[in-house]
Amino acid sequence: MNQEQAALRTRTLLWVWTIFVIVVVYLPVVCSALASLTKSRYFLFPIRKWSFDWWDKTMASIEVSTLVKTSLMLAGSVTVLATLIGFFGALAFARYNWKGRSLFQKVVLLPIFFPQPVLGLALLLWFNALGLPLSWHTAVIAHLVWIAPVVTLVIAIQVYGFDPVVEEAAFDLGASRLQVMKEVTLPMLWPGIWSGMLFAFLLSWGNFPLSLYTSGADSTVPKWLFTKMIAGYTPMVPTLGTMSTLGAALVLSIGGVAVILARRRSN
Amino acid sequence: MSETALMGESRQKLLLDLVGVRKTFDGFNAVERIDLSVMEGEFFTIVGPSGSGKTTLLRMLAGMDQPSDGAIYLRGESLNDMPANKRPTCLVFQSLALFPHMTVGQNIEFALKMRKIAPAARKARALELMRVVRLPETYYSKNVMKCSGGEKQRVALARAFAYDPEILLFDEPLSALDYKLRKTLEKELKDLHRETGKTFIYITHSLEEAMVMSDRIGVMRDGRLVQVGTPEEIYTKPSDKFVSEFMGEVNIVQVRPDGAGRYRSEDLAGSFTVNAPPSTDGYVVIRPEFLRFLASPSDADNHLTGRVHNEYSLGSRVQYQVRVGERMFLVEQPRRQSFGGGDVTIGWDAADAIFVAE
Amino acid sequence: MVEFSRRTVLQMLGAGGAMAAASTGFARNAFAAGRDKEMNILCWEGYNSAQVLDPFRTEFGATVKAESLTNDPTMVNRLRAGETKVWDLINLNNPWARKLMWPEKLIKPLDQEVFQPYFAKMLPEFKAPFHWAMSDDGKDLLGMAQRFGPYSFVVNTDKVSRKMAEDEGWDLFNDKAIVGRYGVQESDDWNVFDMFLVAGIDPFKVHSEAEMATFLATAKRIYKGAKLIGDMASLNQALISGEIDLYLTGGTYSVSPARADGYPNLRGITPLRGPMNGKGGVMWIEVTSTVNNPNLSPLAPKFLQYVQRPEVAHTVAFAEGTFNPVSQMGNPECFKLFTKDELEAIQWDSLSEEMARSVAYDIVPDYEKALDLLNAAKRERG
Amino acid sequence: MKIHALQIQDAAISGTAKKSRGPFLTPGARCALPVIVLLLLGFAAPLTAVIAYSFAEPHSFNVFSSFTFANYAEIFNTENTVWMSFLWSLSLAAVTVLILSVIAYPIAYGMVYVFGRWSGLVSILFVFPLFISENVRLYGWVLFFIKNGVFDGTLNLLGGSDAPEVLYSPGIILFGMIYTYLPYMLFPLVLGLSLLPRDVVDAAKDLGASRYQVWREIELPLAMPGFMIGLLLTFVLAVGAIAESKVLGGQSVIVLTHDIEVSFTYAQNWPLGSALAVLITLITGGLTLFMLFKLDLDRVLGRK
Repeated sequence: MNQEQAALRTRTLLWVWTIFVIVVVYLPVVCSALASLTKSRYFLFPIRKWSFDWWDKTMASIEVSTLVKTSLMLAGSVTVLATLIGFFGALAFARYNWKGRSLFQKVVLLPIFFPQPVLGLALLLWFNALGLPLSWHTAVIAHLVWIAPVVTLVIAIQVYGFDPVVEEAAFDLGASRLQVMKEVTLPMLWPGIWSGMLFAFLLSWGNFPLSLYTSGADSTVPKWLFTKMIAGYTPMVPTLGTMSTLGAALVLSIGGVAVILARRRSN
Repeated sequence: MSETALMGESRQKLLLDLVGVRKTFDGFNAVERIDLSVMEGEFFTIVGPSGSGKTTLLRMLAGMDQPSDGAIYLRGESLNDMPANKRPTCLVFQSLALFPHMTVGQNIEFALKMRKIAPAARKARALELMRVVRLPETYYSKNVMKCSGGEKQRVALARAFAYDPEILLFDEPLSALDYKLRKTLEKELKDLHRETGKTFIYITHSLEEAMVMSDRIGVMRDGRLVQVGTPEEIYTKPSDKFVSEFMGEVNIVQVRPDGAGRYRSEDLAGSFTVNAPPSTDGYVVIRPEFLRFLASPSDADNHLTGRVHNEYSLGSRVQYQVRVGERMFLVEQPRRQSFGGGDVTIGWDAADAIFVAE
Repeated sequence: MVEFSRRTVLQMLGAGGAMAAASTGFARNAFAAGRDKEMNILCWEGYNSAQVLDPFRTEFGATVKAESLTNDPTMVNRLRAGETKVWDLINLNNPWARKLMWPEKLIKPLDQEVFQPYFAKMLPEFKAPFHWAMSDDGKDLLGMAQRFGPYSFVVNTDKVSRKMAEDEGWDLFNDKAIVGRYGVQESDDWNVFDMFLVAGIDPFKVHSEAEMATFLATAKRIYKGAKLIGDMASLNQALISGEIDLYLTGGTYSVSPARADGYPNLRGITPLRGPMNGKGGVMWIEVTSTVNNPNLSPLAPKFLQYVQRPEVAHTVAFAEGTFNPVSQMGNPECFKLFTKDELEAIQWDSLSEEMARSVAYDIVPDYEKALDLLNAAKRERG
Repeated sequence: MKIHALQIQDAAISGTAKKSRGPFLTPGARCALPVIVLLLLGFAAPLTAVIAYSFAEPHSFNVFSSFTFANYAEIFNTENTVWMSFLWSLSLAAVTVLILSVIAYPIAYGMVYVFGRWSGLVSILFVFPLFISENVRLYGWVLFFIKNGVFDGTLNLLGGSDAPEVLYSPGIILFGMIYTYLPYMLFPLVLGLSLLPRDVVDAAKDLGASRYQVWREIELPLAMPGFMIGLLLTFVLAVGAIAESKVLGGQSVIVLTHDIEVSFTYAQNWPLGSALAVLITLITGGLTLFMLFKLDLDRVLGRK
């Protein structure tokens, strides 16, 4: 039974380590939530006076609702566009064998492997050279540059598991190219597309370095958090941060359920 | 049951002894209380359909899975606590599990490298083994993933031999190959077994494969060993309906004693005689080659009347489907015969039929 | 997962199209149309707060966007880089308007008939001739003044007494005893002043090489001995937590929120004396100007009038992040809105004497070189 | 051979469906077009703009209208200490990558081999922080580690002892980077390890390899493509890190991105900042291209 014990020990160690790291990962998120529940502006622990004041204030603020609206519009637009672009990108990445494919695969990945503050600055300079006024519209483009490749990759992984022969069979059975896409290709790739959308939305929602340089006067939630954090800090910062985290968690769980359902249906 | 099989070969030395070996996965018994002994130098094959637990049994022998219960002894010493990398066993995987990032030579030398044997000695041994498994020397530095199916098979074999195990374990290594190559390799394996004198434990779902190569065969079903014996014994004396069915296409008739030493079937007219039957319900099993067309009903101990439904050429023989009432019987003949549209009589002798219990 | 109106989708598709069409000037027109319900402010923290903007939004039915940056050079540079098309109002320390943005045509003058009268109601220091709100030739009114304050350094008076701090002034930072006990605000234009001041040199003049060398040596020493370089919020948090006892570059603007939160022991200090014609403190006066936007929002001047209202001025003074005196406190109607605690938070008791001990924020003639040295000094921390 | 067959099949589909259009672009190229246009306009062009700016007169906005090497001369000037920032950024990134691989490897191993049906949940727990703004999480650490913060406060409550001082040091910057980039190392590693057939590991063990030998000879080389992606991704992102130094580290060391930022802000010198950005791009871009061209992406992502 020695071996069994050794295996058990390894399993236990792996679990302990993983759970430890997960706890560490969420520790600051919890600290942030604590800071939103204190009455005073500066944080001392243990908290002397607990209060929901900052939550009330944050909820009531037009400022914050504007931020949330801007962030939602930004993330929503990025989701739609990135999924559209990424879907076709994924087909080019994994489905078709074409002359430039190998090069394409590498080029698509480049923006992911690129320091985001530098990318944000580069886009700022470029928009500036074009004389394009900065707003959340320009931030959409900036986010797309980074997120569309991520979505391409996410969907591509699904496309790899997809046998193109099925398309051929549908074609052979008299479906038009559009029908093949609608009846065969799309339904089979749904789980990947959903995951891609989820990633697009959440990554855009949480992005800071790209928004910082490219959204101009339109502040997003992360950008506002940053500016308030360095000057004008109030516990509204951790409050909105915690709200944003909870919102992302909600989207993730709803989206996650959708992905699971889509996967179940496609099986 | 293995006790009886052992008697005739008592001169051979006992190598491996399994006592009450059981394996449970999440409450499901993959292998149930197996007792089995394997002799030194034996080619022992475990046959069974997929899901019968044979791979699990093999992995326990290799040390990759631990028995939930029971013990495995090698020459009387328990192997239970010995990890795979210390056991004198070596498994040839169904997937072959070749190391894709290594050359043929590196694959073969792997075990030697693990023992920190000097490169020159390793290479010499690898080349020697490549000769044994009939791989050209030029393959030494070839990328293993660029080899054909049969070549990969030989690399996997050589790699296992290099470990110099006492027992070689094979997990359906030939199942992915085409028929002709499989046949060739079956014979080569048998030759290698004789040349090396090592103990082979081989699992397969193909009885044909088992028959060709094995000294003894164990048949597994639902985690149990249902019969252990020589190919001849398994073939001629299957212990139950499952074993007989597993042996290939056979005619099976469910029967019950009629009290007068003969047996009667519900859905067939007439009664049958069987040699040495117990007085219980059971099945009469008749191989297609033992069934024949009769000129008159008295030409055989038992007979039935039906119509020829279909005929197939098997190359060396011809197989006929004969419909008797609602049932279909298979008859094999060395030569083609032509029948009119009318009734035919088929029959068999009592000595050619086997009676098995449920 | 997100509700989309058709318009939103069209807008965002427009963004893609706009990019391609940008060079043809299409975008400029597209974005220029109909700005009477929107306004963008580039400002220091305060004007971007919900308390100030939300009532304005409600009253004027306007979409107001505000971005706060914590230093003047960046904001000026954003306009220089071409963002005059984006912003309607810019809020900076006064010399930038007069000395840089006006000559570079980045801002527009205000209608003097409308805005002059407001100055009459301000605190005495802000009454005519208010040269810091005017162009150098005295002809154009470049912006409106509101917030101001002394800005030198902040101490925890439980650890370093106010008297000692004011008395020793910048020399405090030459004392080895405080190594590892102080922070430096990440506010490099102000830090340039402060390093000069610690070195005993007047920052607002052209410097000799020897003075620059002293400056560098001082900067290196100050940075090396600093516990942290950080933003206002981090420094206040560190001060309250006890990580540090004092920090460089700070004053009412930075410390008032902490004072208001129940830490009156933290205090902005203005040295009694120093190398600037005997004065030791630096103070700032913000001026908010209308940007030379080709399509300036008509709301911009309205906002400038809006913040002059006594109750709004009070809100500006006590916007959520930083609390400051405002020039409108000269108007009794405005002043009466300030509670005792609020006056305490902005150190009203010593405000006028501190202002009297300070010179105004100005542009350092050899700022670029000094900044390079400052950054070099910072790098040697690690 | 397989590729050939697929091409024929594609040609067949497009040929019949779009006969009138002619073979202007293959279906693959057509699908790639939106991404390519996006990357040309949103990635290649901005990079060109940065390069152009890096050759503009210092402190000016005369992009495309002036050309000078002054910015690069400034950076390579022997008196300029910006090399220290390069050194800090690169070495912090290198150490981050090393430590991360040690932290993430066991987790990735567990997710692939041990956690079974729980590994889905585990991966969601590790993905999720990516969607929370980095600033918020890092500030959370300040609240944890600061004097009278969560850690110190808890220790005081429990036993009266003070927590060690860790904030505002290079060590905490490293910690912050490790913290932030963990998922970027973890998931490529999971991808890499799942490329590795279970049988092959068993075979190696069976052939007498010890646990360490299995790891060195089999696991590591076979998981290498994923490992490489993880190393590259975390390194490149860590080189561009700035928030860790600012929020947690009290700028106890100055990282390269900070210098770039100062050029764009306090220094009002976009051309110099651009030149620094070009140099950082050369380093990370060169590394990325080199690695990407060594990898067989079809194998890594498609698990073929």
